[in-house]
Amino acid sequence: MTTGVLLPVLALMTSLLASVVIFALPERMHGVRVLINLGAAGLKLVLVGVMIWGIAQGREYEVAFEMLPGLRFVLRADALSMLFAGLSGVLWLLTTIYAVGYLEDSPNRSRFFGFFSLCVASTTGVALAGNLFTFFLFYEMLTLSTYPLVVHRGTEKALKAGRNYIIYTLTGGAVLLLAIAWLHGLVGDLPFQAGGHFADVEEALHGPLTIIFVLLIAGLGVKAALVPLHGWLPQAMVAPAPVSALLHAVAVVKAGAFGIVRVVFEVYGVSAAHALGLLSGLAVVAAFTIIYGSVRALYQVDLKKRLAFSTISQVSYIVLGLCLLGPVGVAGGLVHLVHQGIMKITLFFCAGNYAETLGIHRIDELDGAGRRMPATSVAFTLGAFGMIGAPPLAGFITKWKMGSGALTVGMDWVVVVLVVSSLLNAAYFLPVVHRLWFAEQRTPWPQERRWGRLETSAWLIWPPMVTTVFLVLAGLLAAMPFSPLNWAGLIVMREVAL
Amino acid sequence: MILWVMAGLLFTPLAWAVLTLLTGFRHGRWISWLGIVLQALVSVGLWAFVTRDGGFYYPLGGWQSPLGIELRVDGLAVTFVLLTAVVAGACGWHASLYLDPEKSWHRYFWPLFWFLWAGLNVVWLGDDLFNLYVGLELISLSAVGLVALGGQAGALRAALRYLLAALLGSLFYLLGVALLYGQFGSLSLSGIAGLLESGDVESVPVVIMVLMLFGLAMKTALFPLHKWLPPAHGIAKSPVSALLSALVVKASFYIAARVWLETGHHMGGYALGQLLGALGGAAVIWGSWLAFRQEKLKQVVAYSSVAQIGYLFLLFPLTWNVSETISVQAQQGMTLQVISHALAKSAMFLAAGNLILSVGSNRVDALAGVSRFLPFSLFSFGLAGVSLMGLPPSGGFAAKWLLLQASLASGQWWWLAVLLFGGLLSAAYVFRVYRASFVEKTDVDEFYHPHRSLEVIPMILALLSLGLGLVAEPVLSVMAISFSEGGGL
Amino acid sequence: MSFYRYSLPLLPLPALLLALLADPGWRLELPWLLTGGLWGMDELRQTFLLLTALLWLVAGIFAVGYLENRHLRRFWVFWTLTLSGNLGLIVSFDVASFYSFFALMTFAGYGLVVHEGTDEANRAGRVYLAMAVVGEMAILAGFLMASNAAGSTVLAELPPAVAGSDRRWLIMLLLLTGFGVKAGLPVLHFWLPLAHPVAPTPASAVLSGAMIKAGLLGWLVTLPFGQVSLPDWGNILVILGAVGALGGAALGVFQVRPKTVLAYSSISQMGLMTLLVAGALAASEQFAAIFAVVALYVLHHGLAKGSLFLSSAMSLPAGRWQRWLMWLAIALPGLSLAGLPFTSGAMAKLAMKDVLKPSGLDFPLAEYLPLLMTAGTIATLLLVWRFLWTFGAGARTGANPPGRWLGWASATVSSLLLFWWLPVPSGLPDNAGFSAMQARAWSLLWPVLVATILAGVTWQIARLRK
Amino acid sequence: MTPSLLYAFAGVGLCTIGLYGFVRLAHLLRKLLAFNLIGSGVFLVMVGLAQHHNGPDPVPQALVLTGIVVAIAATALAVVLIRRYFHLSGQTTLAEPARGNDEGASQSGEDRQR
Repeated sequence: MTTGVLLPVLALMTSLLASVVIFALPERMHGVRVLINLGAAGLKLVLVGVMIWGIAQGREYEVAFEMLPGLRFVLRADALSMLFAGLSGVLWLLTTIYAVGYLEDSPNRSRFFGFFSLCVASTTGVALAGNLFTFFLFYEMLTLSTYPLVVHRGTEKALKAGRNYIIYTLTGGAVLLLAIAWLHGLVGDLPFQAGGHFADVEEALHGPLTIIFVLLIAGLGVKAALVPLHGWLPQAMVAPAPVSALLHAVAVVKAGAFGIVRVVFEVYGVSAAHALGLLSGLAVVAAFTIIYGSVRALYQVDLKKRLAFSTISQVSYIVLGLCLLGPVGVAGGLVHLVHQGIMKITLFFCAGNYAETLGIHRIDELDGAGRRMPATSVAFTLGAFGMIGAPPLAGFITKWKMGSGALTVGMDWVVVVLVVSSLLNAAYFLPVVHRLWFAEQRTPWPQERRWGRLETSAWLIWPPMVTTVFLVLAGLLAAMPFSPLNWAGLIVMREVAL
Repeated sequence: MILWVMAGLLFTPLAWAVLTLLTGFRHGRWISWLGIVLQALVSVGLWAFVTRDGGFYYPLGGWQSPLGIELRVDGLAVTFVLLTAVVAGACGWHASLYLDPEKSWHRYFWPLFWFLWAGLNVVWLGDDLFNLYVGLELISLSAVGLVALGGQAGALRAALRYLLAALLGSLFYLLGVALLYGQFGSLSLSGIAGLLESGDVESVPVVIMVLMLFGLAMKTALFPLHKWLPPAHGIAKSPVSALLSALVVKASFYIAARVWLETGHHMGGYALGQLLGALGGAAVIWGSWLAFRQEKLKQVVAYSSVAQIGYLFLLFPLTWNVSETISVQAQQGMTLQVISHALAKSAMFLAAGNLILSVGSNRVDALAGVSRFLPFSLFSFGLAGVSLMGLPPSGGFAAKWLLLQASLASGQWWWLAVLLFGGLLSAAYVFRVYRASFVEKTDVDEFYHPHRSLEVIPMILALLSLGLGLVAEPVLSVMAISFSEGGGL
Repeated sequence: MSFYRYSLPLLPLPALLLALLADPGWRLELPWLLTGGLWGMDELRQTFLLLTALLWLVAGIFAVGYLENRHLRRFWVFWTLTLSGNLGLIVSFDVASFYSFFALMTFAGYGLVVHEGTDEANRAGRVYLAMAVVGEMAILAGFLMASNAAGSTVLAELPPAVAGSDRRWLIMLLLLTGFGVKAGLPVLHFWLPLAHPVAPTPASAVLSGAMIKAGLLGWLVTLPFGQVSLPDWGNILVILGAVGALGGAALGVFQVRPKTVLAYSSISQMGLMTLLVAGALAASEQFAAIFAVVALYVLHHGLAKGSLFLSSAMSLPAGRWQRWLMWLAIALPGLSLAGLPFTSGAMAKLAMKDVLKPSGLDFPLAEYLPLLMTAGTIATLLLVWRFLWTFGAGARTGANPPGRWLGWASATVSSLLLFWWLPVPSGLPDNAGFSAMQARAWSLLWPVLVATILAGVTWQIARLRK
Repeated sequence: MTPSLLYAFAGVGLCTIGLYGFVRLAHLLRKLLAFNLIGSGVFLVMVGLAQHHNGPDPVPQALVLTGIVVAIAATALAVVLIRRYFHLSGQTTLAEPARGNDEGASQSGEDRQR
């Protein structure tokens, strides 16, 4: 058992074991539960870090066994999986800290944290999956482990949102299963391989391969919230803040986008997908989602709903990035996977702080919140400007890379999409920032809670601060080695034979 | 050595049945635990023996056929014997803690339980069609007895309905066997198959196969003939309904599958295969729809059995004159479906029993707040649900995957719709139960917490069913054990 | 609270030192910053930096006396961010940092515009932000195309690439409109007259004096000067400049509030500077000389406009002769704008006349330039008189806090006197010095006299009708 | 048309009559009788068909004996159940009683084990 095999399994096991232990814990043992949670999160981060370091040195981590005749369960750590695993590892640690503070005295915490770590285990599984089948396995586990989190509150609205969520995701899963089974029937088991498998596939397969691609994208599009399949996301906002932060910034939404990245890069191969004419269709859908998401966000009154629609539009940047055939554009799309995660989780943390400390859920209740909670408001402002793409923050790097990538490949309309969506982002984020800083507080806060000297509990204030620092550094130090942009470049160089 | 193993398989259950008849329920419990352990050992012994020497024919007590009973032991039979050992053992252990010893008529539980187990072993190992009929009758009568243990009028009505349906089914099957014997002069299944292969006796009209399959379908509660199952499985005590749903229903299907696989090519027809597949598909859709609409928790699980049985009948169209590899794939899919359904359904029924015991009412919407105070049983119910939905990594998923591949390879793409849509529908009724349990009703915990070990058994079964997907490879290798040339003693 | 108040003037000091002492050739490599950072200094940027630092210093001193304690900390934060944005964009040599500082200045500027919190301020802020964001996006698109054509993110390499690229007209259109929003081109100027009156006086002084010049600097560093002469672009810009200069004045004279009049005066002055840019674009071989003149003009206009804005918030002393002296001190920078001999305006006007001689430029509208310049001067002076008229009408008499005195005085002194000792960009036409002023005094004076007579006549008619 | 085939056809006739009775009759005892009719029909077919080929054949005789034993056992169980059912609910048919008392009666066999 060389360490090469051990690490991916260990990384997966930490959160799995943590969830089992937490489930067994009785409700009242808060201290132990927090300890286990943080320990598991820290351990996982260390393991992922070691793997990232190993992969940078060119080592290979893979474990595989035959699950069904002709079907292999493969866990493989490569540069692309480390991007996602690293992101989810870091943000899980922060969200756990946040969740401990957020659910201070609410019921069902054993259940919550159990499914919480199960959800992260499946996210890591999605990241480390070595072939389409293993990806599907963890993809579905992710659905199951996130349902209890969405309905955690147990209110009527939460249950309805949960029902919607299940209908969307399970149907997507069924379509995905159909596509994978069909693909498996056609060409047998497909490990993820740089450059994909269908570079020079014969004529007969073109028809079915196109249909399979559409099915795959539809199945993955549900979680990546591409337009026609995005209905569940805004409704799932009824979940508690750490859930919507981790799910909609990192776990669920990114699993869909990550799946699309895997399919386009390592199953079909960018050149093959382009040859089949699939990428242009995908690009159009992604572009439409970007604009649609931003336009819908304009009209939302509830803060978290606005952030949800913003997520819908931002995730499609990643998908759009894939369709820019040039290495620069693709790297831009990939790095946005990390940037959007950091920026969006900051915004959700702040939204959660406002809800938890001042009882604010609607945007027009935010007047004067800047004075009452300066730290959170600074984090929100920086996150908002990052989303708009204002330099020198992370969002700008993505837009810059994608823009120049699109121009080198001659897809000028992408620049127009980027500009229009940035305008729309500004249109729905800046009024909120205005209310934070420049509007006077007219009515008293709906449910104000005091925490002595700090504006809110220490557990709630530190995670957004840390993610804000990441957000600024990811933008400012984009050219450093081991920065997200640099790692995306490494991925493109290794994994994507353009 | 094989003598002891075979004797252990068939005669010890009968002996245990008589022993437990003499003692009451309380003492019967100890004897049964011993018996369960013995049966498990014997089953494992059989499996070890078969893996070493390959499948064989075994004339019971040395009497040669056709008068003597000849048993046929191959990979498929061994898999089912092991499955029975696991599920029946678990249900027996659960029943011993679950059933209330004070009730006088519960003392008949153990004898019926052991008769049932003996009948099952006869059916798995039997090769002679008439012996299979006797085995079937033994199973049916003991199952009816177990259902009647409920004691109220409702339970008795369900038992009677079940009895009549089962008897009718057996008679149709017997009629088919009689006509077969009239044509071939032999009752051993492999003998008939040999005659058909060698072609010296030309095949019979398809009506005989229809008769036999109609009888067996009646006993397996296939879609149009399923009316008796939900009341019987719904009203019986949960360990009993677990046994019924997981094993008894599969016995008649096992015979139908054996007949179809051995002689289906000659005696069956493409139309018959497609009809059975279509009925299976309809069962999946209709069963799931009704399961979604039931108010009572155990009725939901019962109708879910009707739906899941539908999947099994996809075997017939997928193995009718298709290439060897596809047929093997379909058989593997069917076996995995049987195993995973048996484990998951028994886990679900036992968990449902625990939930009803602690909630006090058998309605689904009475489950409010359960996820907060009874997370463990709800979790085992959930895991079993995951396997029923066929989500990875459960055994249900592996079965669905193999059936998907088989239907794709054989070009019958319409079964894809049944498989995928069925998965979604089963998700519908499982999540309906989840939804009810997540409703926050009160802050105070006024649920009755059953004995810890009562909750452990369904969890073990659920985990087995969930893990089945990961260990599908070795399980299927057991099934693939072929006959050794010698057919040794 | 006092820390915030008294630290305002100290903030621009390091930049001022850098502007005075740094040699134009230094470069600072920051490979880890954004997409490879590069900062540095050159001839043109030195003057811009000098003006910006000086103006922010003067406005800072004024602000010490002007601001009350309400929201002081918030004002201080946004003041500092805008200042760092304004200074940073002058020293940055690569696209990413230039654009970053530009965006920082724009968005933080919003904080200054809406500081008072009145409804009018919020409305003005909204218009300012909407137009600024559109401008930003145009700049982003322009930069994307330019840097894609150039294949690098260093600003210096953009102009040749833009000149050579086949989509040159689109890139130039985007950059012109993007920076034009900030520089107040005619159609893109709407936010200016709204933002200035509502902003606190030191903020509007800085907004009009230094921040508008950032748009001009944007043009100078990105558009393809000196690569290829573009007579058609020259014509367009001349027209825009003319409309800006004259239209701005035409609208300005009818305004009632002094600071709005000054806002329109800035628009008209930027119109004149656009003429200079037009000349540089059209005559590619003379762009170096024109750049020097632009720098000089920017320095002169910034200081003069700054002191005018600060004076608009001063209250007049009681005594008769002090009152007259105050009027004179307020009027002088205005007259310097109009090119009164022996003032910085005269030097700028003369330099501009020499360099924009129609003989040197060979594009169709070249010969109208002298006419436009004189018309511009008259328009400017009319606006100054209008400002003095409206200021006089609403002026308060009383003592000024020391901070305001010091700030206003230093602004006026630096505009009138300190200007001559400041390092002037090299490459200026030689005959713009003191001696030349006597010789060409008349050519400078007659437009001033015409404008003064006109103003006097209209003032008398208005008094009679009242 | 040897006489044995005649028995087989008689058997099939009995089966059809029994089936008709089984399905149509509501009373439980009548259904049971119909069931026995089908049973003997099947046994007749089994014996009749076998002799048709090559004279008397001992195997079906033995099988029919076992069949009869099984049929008796089944009938005995059915009668016991019908009697117990009648004793409990006073019903002699399988019809579902009115909704009312069904609720109370069958607590689905789960009694609280307090």
